Amino acid sequence: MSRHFAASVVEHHDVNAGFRLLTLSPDTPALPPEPGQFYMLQANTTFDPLLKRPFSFFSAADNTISFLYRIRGKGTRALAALDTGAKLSVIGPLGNAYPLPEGDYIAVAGGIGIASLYSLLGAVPGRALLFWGARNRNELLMPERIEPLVKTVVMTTDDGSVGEQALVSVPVKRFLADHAHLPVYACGSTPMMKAVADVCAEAGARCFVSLETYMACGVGACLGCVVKIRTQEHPQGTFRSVCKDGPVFDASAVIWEGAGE
Amino acid sequence: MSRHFAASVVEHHDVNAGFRLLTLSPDTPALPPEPGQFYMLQANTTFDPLLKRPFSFFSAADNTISFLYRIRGKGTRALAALDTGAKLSVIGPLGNAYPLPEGDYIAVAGGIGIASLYSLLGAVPGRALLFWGARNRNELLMPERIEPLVKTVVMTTDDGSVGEQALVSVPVKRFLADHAHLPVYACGSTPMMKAVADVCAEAGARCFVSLETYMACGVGACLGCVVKIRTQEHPQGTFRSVCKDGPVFDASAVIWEGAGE
Amino acid sequence: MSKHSLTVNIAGLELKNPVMTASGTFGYGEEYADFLDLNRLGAVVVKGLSRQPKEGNPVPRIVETPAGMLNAIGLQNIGVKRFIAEKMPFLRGFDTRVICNFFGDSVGEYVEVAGMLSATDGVHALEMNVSCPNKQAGWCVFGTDPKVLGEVVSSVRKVCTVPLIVKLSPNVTSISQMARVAEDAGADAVSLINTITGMAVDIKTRRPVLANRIGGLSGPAIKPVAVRMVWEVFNAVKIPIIGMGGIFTAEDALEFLIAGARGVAVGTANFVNPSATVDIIDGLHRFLDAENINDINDLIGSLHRS
Amino acid sequence: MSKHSLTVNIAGLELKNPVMTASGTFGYGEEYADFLDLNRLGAVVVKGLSRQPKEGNPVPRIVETPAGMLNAIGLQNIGVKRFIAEKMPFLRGFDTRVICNFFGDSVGEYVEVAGMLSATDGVHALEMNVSCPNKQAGWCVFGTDPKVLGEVVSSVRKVCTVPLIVKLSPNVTSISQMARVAEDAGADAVSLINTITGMAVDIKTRRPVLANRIGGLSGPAIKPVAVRMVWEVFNAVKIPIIGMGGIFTAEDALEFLIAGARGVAVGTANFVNPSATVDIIDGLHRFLDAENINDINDLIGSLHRS
Ligand SMILES: Cc1cc2nc3c(=O)[nH]c(=O)nc-3n(C[C@H](O)[C@H](O)[C@H](O)COP(=O)(O)OP(=O)(O)OC[C@H]3O[C@@H](n4cnc5c(N)ncnc54)[C@H](O)[C@@H]3O)c2cc1C
Ligand SMILES: Cc1cc2nc3c(=O)[nH]c(=O)nc-3n(C[C@H](O)[C@H](O)[C@H](O)COP(=O)(O)OP(=O)(O)OC[C@H]3O[C@@H](n4cnc5c(N)ncnc54)[C@H](O)[C@@H]3O)c2cc1C
Ligand SMILES: Cc1cc2nc3c(=O)[nH]c(=O)nc-3n(C[C@H](O)[C@H](O)[C@H](O)COP(=O)(O)O)c2cc1C
Ligand SMILES: Cc1cc2nc3c(=O)[nH]c(=O)nc-3n(C[C@H](O)[C@H](O)[C@H](O)COP(=O)(O)O)c2cc1C
Ligand code: FES
Ligand code: FES
Repeated sequence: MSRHFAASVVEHHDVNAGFRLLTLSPDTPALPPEPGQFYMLQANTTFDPLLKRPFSFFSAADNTISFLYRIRGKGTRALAALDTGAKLSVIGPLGNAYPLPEGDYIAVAGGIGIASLYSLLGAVPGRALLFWGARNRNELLMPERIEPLVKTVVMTTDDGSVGEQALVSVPVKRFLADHAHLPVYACGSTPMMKAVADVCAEAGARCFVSLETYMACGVGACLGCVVKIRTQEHPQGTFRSVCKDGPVFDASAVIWEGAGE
Repeated sequence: MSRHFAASVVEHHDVNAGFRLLTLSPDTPALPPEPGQFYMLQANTTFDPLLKRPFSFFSAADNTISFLYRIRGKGTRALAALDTGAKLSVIGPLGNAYPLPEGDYIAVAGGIGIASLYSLLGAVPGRALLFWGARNRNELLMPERIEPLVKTVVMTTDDGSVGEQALVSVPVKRFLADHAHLPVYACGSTPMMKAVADVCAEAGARCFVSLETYMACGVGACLGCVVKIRTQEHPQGTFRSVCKDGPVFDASAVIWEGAGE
Repeated sequence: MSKHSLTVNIAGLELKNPVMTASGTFGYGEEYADFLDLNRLGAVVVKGLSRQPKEGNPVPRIVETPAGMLNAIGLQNIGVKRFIAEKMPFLRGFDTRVICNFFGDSVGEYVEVAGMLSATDGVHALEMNVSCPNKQAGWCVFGTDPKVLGEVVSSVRKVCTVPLIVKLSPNVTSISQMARVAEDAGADAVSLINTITGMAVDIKTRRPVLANRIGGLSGPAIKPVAVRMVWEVFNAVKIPIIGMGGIFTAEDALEFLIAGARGVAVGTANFVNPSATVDIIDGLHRFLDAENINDINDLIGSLHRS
Repeated sequence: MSKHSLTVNIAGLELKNPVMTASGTFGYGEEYADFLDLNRLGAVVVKGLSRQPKEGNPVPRIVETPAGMLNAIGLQNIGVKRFIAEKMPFLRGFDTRVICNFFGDSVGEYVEVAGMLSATDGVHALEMNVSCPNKQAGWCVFGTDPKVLGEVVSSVRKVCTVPLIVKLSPNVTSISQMARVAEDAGADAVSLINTITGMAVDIKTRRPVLANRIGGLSGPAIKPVAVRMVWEVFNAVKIPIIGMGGIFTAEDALEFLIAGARGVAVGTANFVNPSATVDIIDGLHRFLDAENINDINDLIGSLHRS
């Protein structure tokens, strides 16, 4: 079973405006992914766009893998144009996985970050206290599939269209005051994850973040996707590949350089 | 009315294996083409393939233009993938036109060269003595639409699957022995057109050829598509743009450099 | 759309906007007059001119490459005399700047052509193409040897009565050194980049695809190299820069402007989109609007250094 | 598929086929061992090594460009000692050639690293990367100054006990001059091209996209430049050439071989298609079959000169 395979589109539809759900069927047997892992996808066979793009798997079944994605630039536009039956080239599953929580846990999703956390919610169902932030109602994707998997959910939006008008780290911080013993799993934009990591550090809660950086190879070969991580050998931090050593890191080890951007 | 416009695919289907008929509807009013003129088409909006590709129009109606084309490389592959409703970017009509014959005339088509001659056959119907050569039966496209437009038709194929197994210039040469007063219009591969030009020169028949070269701009700006043409001022030949001064040239003026390839 | 200004000043020449055509990709202007309003352009830069008409190279002359194209036109042109007689009357009819690209195969020819063109009514600036073979010095090219470049520029400078733009070749170890040589020799501006020398092989015939064997690479493929060179030159000289190389959109043009180009030229893009230049001008207006910038000059060379 | 031979000999080193990996795009080999059978490769060329481990540049380090990408990894590597201890045992397990790419920031470091690597069991050849800043001579780069290049190559040649490949920078006026300098200084082969320096600008933030500002352009975009340089060098030196730059398919590899490369290296393509190298090897077999060529050496440098 190779981690590089051709796959066919079996389903592909809009979720909310600008977001689509893509379901692939590998043409040859493929490895099952673990929650938090990702795939490199490419829709086109020409040289523009050139590189594959990384996407967390959203869900996986016997012979299908699904991806929930936001249309962003030319790679995702090419993806969005795929019809049922179209072929695409895939590498994966790649990267490490979320260490599975043993009991209740806090999940913090920012926008499309829900795509990565969804597989964790499904793997450990009914135990997540989900904090779910987005820019607006449109970006709170597929609540009907997510809510059955979690214990409680707290939503925030930047525009106040749903839930509290705040960054998602604000209710997380309040909640941690009494629940710092629960592990936290966060996926979203870099500034959002940094904010969550900060409130966890303050509260003394264990926090895992699934990072997002620009990738070329996805397998640890190009060293393009690195992030600075503190290790015992390198207390000042050393570069680790997000694609291979991550994307999931213990937030306390991450050095958030340029994370404000 | 601009010669640069967006158009929508209204019909697109296979003719024979590897050949398709594409019908476009310009999104804004477009100029009507004359027989022999061509358009630059591009299916993709990315940079690979980069340049538009030239195609003779096959037929034109009130608000549609059709193209008959052979799938060859990446530009035509991208074209071939267009579904009904898809948009593409078009420049045209471009180039000169066939000087319309006043009475009977000889038309010589090689393979996909029929695409360009079809509009002439339709403009002066019932007067053409068509000599139609192709590699095999599969490349003799749409006889049911072509035969009603001509007076007689003689077919040749390289493999003998239809008509005489010969280059199309062979029956043309035989026919010219008695009909050198008729004007000849040829479109096909460069070696085929050179062969036809040669038999016309021998027989003393007037011959027009529609040339094919690699093009970038289609409007005479890049000087990439030139061919050597004899003029009064330049009896040894001077470069003329196929896209602007052609594609139709008096065969007796063409200097067939490297045409053997 | 009217609050802000796109006007730029290149070596004393005022342009209504920084967008011009790249030499050799826009013919003598008339080829595209049907497709866009030439009055909207900052400047029209015409195909390179020489003293005598030039036939150019045998075909094939062009071939597409990934996100680019190679050309070996061989500087085909109608010669400076016919240009002045047959093409200038048309170009003088437009409210835009006319910049004449030219070349020679000796210093003498450069000087002669520059003299003729700069004395022509309606020619607002000259652009010297130094990426052509130097007959006097055999295989070397004017634009790759600093000494030769300095000589030919200062000789032309003496006879040129309009702003003199020197168009630099990217096929050099140090583009900033070449720009400084041009500046020191009296260039009023530099333009860059000309095409990068490349080759394509037909694996079936085992021949170069182009009859001339090698050709010049242009298009989006070369944009990162061009932006880098503009930025290097911006840090090396005081004279204005006209940037080009793979500009297809307003965003591309903005990369060059921010990196230090005061003007931008659109080349290969014209072939794909005949209204690329005016689309870019419209896009610049939209960008200034969106970013609340009143004067495009505030953007030029504004690349942060940290 | 078995009638014909793909074996090539590069400076005394026999390779089962001309296809290798380009340094920095294949990690230390193990990263792709899951995706393809390393035994099938002509050679594995590993990420550039230095005396001390190197952290490399801050992020962002990569950005896609039209048909290409810019990288400014900054030569991050685990250092030659850890490489020998941790990675060589794995690589020795394969029936392929191991070529170690290395660099230094002084002549002394080049010499030291070359000595350590060439004394290591299982290292079949060294590839010197001279496209890195030269600490001794300030901003200059080893690979762009002929004098400095000659010095560093001849110093390394003295200590290197395996074939020495010098990897040339394309950012020079004359690549054939640099190749001749390398040959005269004792290089057993040259490889080209390394990346072309480029830049991308984020027009919103008005910052370079890469933290390092400039980066190296690779991928299909640069292929025409690479093929041209291989052909130029083939006409300038006698030592074998390893060609690279945008090779994605067997057809691409054939362009380089016909232009004069005796080996070809696959770089950026690995990222897009992890089995690019073996797909290319299969494609070479098919081409030789189809064209009835028995020995790939008959193809090398067979470009017609007319
Ligand atoms: C491990 C991982 C998992 C991901 N999972 C998902 C997912 O499940 N669903 C989803 O919608 N997206 C996901 N992403 C993000 C996704 O990869 C990008 O949105 C996509 O690559 C954008 O490609 P594009 O060609 O459409 O945009 P581009 O045209 O390449 O870029 C558009 C803009 O996005 C920025 N950008 C592009 N890629 C990245 C990146 N990797 N990191 C930071 N900025 C970037 C560019 O700088 C540019 O500003 C994930 C990313 C990573 C690294
Ligand atoms: C005026 C004119 C009218 C044409 N009309 C038609 C038409 O009606 N129907 C039709 O099917 N084709 C027509 N063609 C040919 C058509 O333009 C090419 O087949 C097309 O450009 C191939 O593009 P591609 O990207 O598929 O192939 P590419 O990948 O670009 O090339 C595939 C192969 O074809 C060769 N090739 C590509 N374009 C040309 C060219 N213009 N001249 C010579 N060789 C070329 C390439 O060198 C290569 O070997 C016409 C060409 C011209 C100049
Ligand atoms: C077909 C063609 C012809 C060209 N002719 C000339 C010329 O005559 N003089 C000149 O200085 N540059 C010439 N150039 C170079 C362009 O002006 C420009 O510098 C280069 O193409 C890079 O810009 P682009 O990528 O936007 O095309 C030519 C380019 C092309 C593609
Ligand atoms: C991410 C990346 C890292 C690279 N690292 C090195 C390196 O360490 N040493 C080196 O000599 N070349 C390095 N290169 C250059 C490649 O080996 C190769 O010369 C170049 O990328 C052109 O080939 P390509 O277009 O096939 O990628 C690197 C290239 C890339 C894309
Ligand atoms: S994307 Fe290449 S190392 Fe992570
Ligand atoms: S295609 Fe540009 S001049 Fe004919």
